[in-house]
Amino acid sequence: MPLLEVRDLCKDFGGLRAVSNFQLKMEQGEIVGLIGPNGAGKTTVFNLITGLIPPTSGSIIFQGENLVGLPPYRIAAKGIARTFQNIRLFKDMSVLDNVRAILHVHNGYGFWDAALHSPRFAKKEEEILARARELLEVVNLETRSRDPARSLPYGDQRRLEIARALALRPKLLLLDEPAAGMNPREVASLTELIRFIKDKFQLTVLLIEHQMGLVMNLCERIVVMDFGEIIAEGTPHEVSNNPVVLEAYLGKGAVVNRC
Amino acid sequence: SGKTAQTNTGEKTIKIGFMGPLTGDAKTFGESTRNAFLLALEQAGMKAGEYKIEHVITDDRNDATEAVNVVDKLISQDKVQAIVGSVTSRTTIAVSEIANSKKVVLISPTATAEKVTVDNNQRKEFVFRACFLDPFQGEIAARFARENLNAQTAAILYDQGNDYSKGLAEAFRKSFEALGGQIVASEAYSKDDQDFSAVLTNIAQKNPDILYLPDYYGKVSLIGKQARNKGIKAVFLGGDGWDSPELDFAAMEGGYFTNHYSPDDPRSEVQKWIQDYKSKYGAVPDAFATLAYDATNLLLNAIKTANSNDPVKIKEALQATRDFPGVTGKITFNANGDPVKPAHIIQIKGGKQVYVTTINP
Amino acid sequence: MLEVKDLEVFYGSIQALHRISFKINEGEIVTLIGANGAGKSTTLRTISGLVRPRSGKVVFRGTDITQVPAHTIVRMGIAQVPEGRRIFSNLTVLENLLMGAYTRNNKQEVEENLERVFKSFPRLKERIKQLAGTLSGGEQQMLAMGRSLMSRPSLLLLDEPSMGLSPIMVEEIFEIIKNINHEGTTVLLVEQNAFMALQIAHRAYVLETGRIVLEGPAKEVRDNPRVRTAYLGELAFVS
Amino acid sequence: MERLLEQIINGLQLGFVYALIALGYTMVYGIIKLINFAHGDVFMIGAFIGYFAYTFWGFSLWGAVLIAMILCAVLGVLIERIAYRPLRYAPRIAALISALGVSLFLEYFCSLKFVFGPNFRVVQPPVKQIHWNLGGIPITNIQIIIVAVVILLLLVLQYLVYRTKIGTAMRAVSFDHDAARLMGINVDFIIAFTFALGSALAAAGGVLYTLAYPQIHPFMGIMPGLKAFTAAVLGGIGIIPGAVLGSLIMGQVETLTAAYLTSQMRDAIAFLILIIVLLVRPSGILGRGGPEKV
Amino acid sequence: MERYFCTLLRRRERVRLALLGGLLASLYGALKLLSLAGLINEYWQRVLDQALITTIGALGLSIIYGFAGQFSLGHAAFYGIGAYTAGIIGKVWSQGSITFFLLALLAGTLAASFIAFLLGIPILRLRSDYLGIATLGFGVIVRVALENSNRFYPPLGGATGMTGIPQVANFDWIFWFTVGTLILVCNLIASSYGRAWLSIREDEMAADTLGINTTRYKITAFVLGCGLAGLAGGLYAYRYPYLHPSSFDFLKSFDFLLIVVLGGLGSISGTVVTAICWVFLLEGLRIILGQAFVDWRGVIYAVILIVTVLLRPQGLFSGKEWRLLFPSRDQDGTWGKEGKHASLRG
Ligand SMILES: Nc1ncnc2c1ncn2[C@@H]1O[C@H](COP(=O)(O)OP(=O)(O)OP(=O)(O)O)[C@@H](O)[C@H]1O
Ligand SMILES: Nc1ncnc2c1ncn2[C@@H]1O[C@H](COP(=O)(O)OP(=O)(O)OP(=O)(O)O)[C@@H](O)[C@H]1O
Ligand SMILES: [Mg+2]
Ligand SMILES: [Mg+2]
Repeated sequence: MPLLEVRDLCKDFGGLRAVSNFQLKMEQGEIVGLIGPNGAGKTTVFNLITGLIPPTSGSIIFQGENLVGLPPYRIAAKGIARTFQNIRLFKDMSVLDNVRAILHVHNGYGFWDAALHSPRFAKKEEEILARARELLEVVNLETRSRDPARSLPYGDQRRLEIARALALRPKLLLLDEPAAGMNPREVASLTELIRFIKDKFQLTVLLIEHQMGLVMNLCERIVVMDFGEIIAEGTPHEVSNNPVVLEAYLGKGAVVNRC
Repeated sequence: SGKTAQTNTGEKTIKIGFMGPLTGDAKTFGESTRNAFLLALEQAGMKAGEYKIEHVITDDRNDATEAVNVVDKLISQDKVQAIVGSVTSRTTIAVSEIANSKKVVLISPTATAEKVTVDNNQRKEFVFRACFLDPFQGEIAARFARENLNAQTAAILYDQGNDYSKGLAEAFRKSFEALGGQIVASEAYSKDDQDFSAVLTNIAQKNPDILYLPDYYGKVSLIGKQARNKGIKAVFLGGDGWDSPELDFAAMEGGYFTNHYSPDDPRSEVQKWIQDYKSKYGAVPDAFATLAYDATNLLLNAIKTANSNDPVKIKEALQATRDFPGVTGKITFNANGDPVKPAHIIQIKGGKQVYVTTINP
Repeated sequence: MLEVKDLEVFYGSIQALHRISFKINEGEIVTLIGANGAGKSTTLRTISGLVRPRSGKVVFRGTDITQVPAHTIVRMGIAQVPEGRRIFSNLTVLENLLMGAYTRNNKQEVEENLERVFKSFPRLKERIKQLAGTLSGGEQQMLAMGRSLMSRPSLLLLDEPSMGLSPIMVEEIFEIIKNINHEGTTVLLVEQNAFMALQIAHRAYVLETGRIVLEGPAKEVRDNPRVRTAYLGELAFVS
Repeated sequence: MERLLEQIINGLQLGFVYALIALGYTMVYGIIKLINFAHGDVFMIGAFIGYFAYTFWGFSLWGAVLIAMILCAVLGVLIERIAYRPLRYAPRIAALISALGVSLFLEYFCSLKFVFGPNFRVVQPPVKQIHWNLGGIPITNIQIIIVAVVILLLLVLQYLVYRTKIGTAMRAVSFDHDAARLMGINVDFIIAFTFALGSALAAAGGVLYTLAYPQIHPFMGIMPGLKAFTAAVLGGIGIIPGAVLGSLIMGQVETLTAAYLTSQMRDAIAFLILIIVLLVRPSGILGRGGPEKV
Repeated sequence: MERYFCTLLRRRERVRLALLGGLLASLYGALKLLSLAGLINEYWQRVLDQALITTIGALGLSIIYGFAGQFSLGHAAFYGIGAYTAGIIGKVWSQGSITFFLLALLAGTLAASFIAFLLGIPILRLRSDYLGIATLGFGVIVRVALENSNRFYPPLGGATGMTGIPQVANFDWIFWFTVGTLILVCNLIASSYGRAWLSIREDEMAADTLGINTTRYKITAFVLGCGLAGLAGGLYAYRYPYLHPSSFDFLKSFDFLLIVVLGGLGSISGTVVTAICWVFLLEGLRIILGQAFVDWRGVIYAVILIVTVLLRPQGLFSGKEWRLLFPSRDQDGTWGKEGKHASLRG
């Protein structure tokens, strides 16, 4: 059974069909790239999967269960976490608490435990704290754990978003342009990071990105969208030599050749 | 009043507190009351019998919580022996309980609710007032409407958040019906409403003989005007809240209201009071001022009679007051500490207040 | 044309720029590269007057503009495409563009300019009545570029114009930057995509934690070994 | 039936009076995103200035309106300068508290004896009320004046905000100050202008209000201000026609409740309906809520 | 390493609790002594009690608005619901017994919470100013209901107000209830509840997408905050001899709001300090201005309000806390204290 299966997904905004007959199957442990021109509907696909907006039609099946109609937090609890194209951290909270806020989802203690700080609470909180530190270490932010998230530089904010998503213990991680605003060297280290967390946490990753270096290096399979539809699908090599993709997305330029 | 060096040289003093709304949206009432209080003290030469008067003026913003704080301050910090105040029932009920239990004399000029002096069948022995009670005025108005105006039907329009207005309305309704009249409409509004056309349209439909408007002058002026615009021909009738130079005399023309005194009254107390107030403050006194003047004088008189600054003695003297010649009539306190005095009916006629008749309780 | 002297900028107690100085000549494309948080955006914001420096000077065509309010600086001919686009989501695409021409009063010229922008960005013309907030990321970047061109600046400050754009758009944007430059606009370009930036720029400055550590003609900077490993990263050995 | 019609007219009158205040309120909110609690008090000051102008200074009604508008515009700019501008970069709620402070200040200050004094004053408006009877429905010239002014203001504002350059700049400023600066927009000027305009509108509302309800006092602005703001929210705050629509609905709800249900519960039911409407349309009737773009 | 870390935390935590307990006990002792020595007269005692009662109510709004970010302009309504519920029980049944007093407080708290729950489910879907107006509307509804309450049950008094509640709440009760509330609130804030509330305030959509049941947490915050308002109301009813609908109308809600904002959103310490200062300021002005300037009290108050907010727009404490109030575990960066990240970068 595939981990995620999206069938015939459509989304209309007024008269605009932003996503049209989108199909996707992801097996456990895959990294799939989702690329396409600006406005192709990639982010919309993420929004549909995470339940932020309801689809016009189609189904999203995760581990054999249809997610359509579930509220976002229920979908998240089933194991789908994401980052945002325009960073959406909890800006005035500390770096540490950005992660801890999400961690509790798996560390239930009751209201009265929290109100009275019962021993059980203390134990769980120590676990949460240790886990949060561990995640911050993974993204290399442990030294900044007490700074407010808003004071981090851009790239660090992106990595914090990843740590926060990992706090959910997801099975499927959706990354929306994680490398935006990073220079090539930073992209390289991000590539390593994604690879590392994928193995460490046994993730399946769906990745939107315009930086071909990252996509081509990481992904086993790439799906290309344009005007809401899938126009090509295949290995990095296949995709980067597909004339339709070259025409619509990559251009004839040097970018691809370099990869 | 500053503490002067003299007060320490063995002179006998009594400290009187004043409380009322001196800020906030009831400030206009508090200001009249304070004016009269100060005038009364001044006229007494800051002395009551052998006692030199010190006074403390405080503001309760017409807020029940603040009023309680203020009365605590007057009693435990300023150590007053007697208090004139507060102005509205809302604040006075809140503080009367405390003044009574702390054995400090409190006389409210204008708080009309029954609960001010007696609550739960318990007389608050240290608490008095200078004004009518709600039921009394409502009843007088109803009697006047039935007996003098021969009204068959009446409509009532009152402020549901104001116990004065509500109390009068209730009393009027009961008496009017008991006397065989018919209440055709009883409608309410809120303190800050300015538009009454909806209820007035309904009242116009019922075509009552009387429209009873138990509220302060500001509100009734607005209502009166709108009522006439709606074609309501009923005679307006109201209570002492109407008594103010700021009443819209044109709109209220022909209306009657129950009051403590009449400016036409030739009694010297009345004429002198109006004269004195006018020359000091440049305006005709309203009901608040007049009652505060009487309340203060009642208290000063009691201090003089008791010749003491002991609240217990003052209280006894107050209770024993007989036929005190106040502006609002010859005042005698009943067992509840409420004044027994006749009500006057005043008519708004030709832009003036005109004495019509006196009705005894 | 523009000269920055000993600029020091603080955010609260945090120093973002440490006495940096650089120059831009008429007609040049100058690029400013540096890691995240190096202070590139801060530099641009200071030039535009959005941030006031604690000390130092910004001189534009001989005038000291350090204390001139931001809106006047625009009138003097400096436009900025800010980081993160900052388009007016609640206005339509057309209104956004017209706001770009806020300082200009000649209707005719504005019309012409509008046509030119639509030629560079045909996608914008298709969505002229759409609320800008509902555009996709790339469309928004095009709008931000188009909007800044509407004021006909003589100096254009670009803060990461290629961020979030598809490769084909990135090329296009760089093409456009070159064209704008050819038509006489001086450009100060801040880019993460250092490779591309160094390709089109004449000169480059490298900023590290608020200090300029390297400067020179773009080609030289590109060949500097330190830059190759620090900013061109993997790219350096892939190519 | 005829009575129902008359009640509806009562409701319309009330609604249009709310609209008079709500228009300025919503315009300022739309641009600055500030619940300007002082709006109701500027309205009060406008009413007082108008009263002085036509009673003591010998102005006609429209002269009084004009002078009140001018003086209040100045006052509005002053308030903005002192109490809001320093908070431009502070959290939105700080400006709201400041507005609350300004509101209290104006109320308490104006009720001091040497300013306006605490009294309720009866006003003799310069226009005599004329009653007409259109097929059994009573209508007055004052109602007509108010309706005409509201419609005029609605059109003028709508044109100004959506069709002119300064209006577009106002909307741009409302979204992003820094980006607006980068367009060459003088943000401080635009905001001052918005306040001047909003305060002038409040003043006009204040003077015309005294035609319908000829009584003024320093605390008169609180309730109408609050109701007008509520109406603006009901219609979709920041949306100019929404303010009028919301006001008309508020007027009808209040009037019909008082007339046919219970006058005791009038406010309660009016607000209950407001809450219910908001639950159905969480951004007000004309509000464009929609899900935010991610 | 982890082990060591945890034992260290536990030790620091014990020290903190001992310090906090000691501090509170000595504060209580000092106040008690002063009052026995007659240095705090009944007036200042009353003001102090009012300040503490206000603190409890303000802590409630602090949770709702300061932490969970839900704009409520109807807080005083719940204060009123608590006061009337507790009050009527005392008036009709208790005759001054302490057991009944405590039961009444509980009833007041629960009544406010329950109504908050019923109201919260539908209206917490609204956002910012819309929510503000809806809660304000609820405040008006409650006021009207209280004004007409005597028609349903005469002892409630309606517009005449309610008297006859035994005045058994003294400083001791109020002080320890405040302390209890403070500890409860701090504990919750330093738990997953607090973090979930903050995350909703910061970015509700992101929180939702990352698995936080935002509806549930918003309702929890609202119910809890309103419950505290109810508790404060209950204490008020047993300390002030008279309840009147006007004491709980929407203008009173603004008082709570400005306390929470001036204290600094998301700061418990700020809320406590501001609530106390605010009450003492209002009364203090009485003393400072004397009778020559009584009329100016409102003006000066307004000016102080404006000046304060201009000087400290983020509030007095702006997200900072007294460390003593929170477990050492959380000192490592809650609510974004000003970091030293400049020196760490590079
Ligand atoms: N809430 C919305 N309302 C209206 N249109 C929308 C909305 N969200 C997205 N769109 C439109 O749907 C299309 C797809 O947008 P989407 O954000 O999914 O693009 P994308 O593929 O992520 O592009 P980019 O790479 O630039 O981020 C765009 O044309 C956009 O304008
Ligand atoms: N508003 C602000 N308040 C506090 N610190 C800030 C602010 N803006 C930027 N900083 C800090 O100033 C430093 C320089 O930031 P700047 O945005 O100029 O960097 P940049 O080079 O543009 O980086 P990026 O590639 O992330 O855009 C960073 O450490 C950043 O955290
Ligand atoms: Mg996208
Ligand atoms: Mg930058």
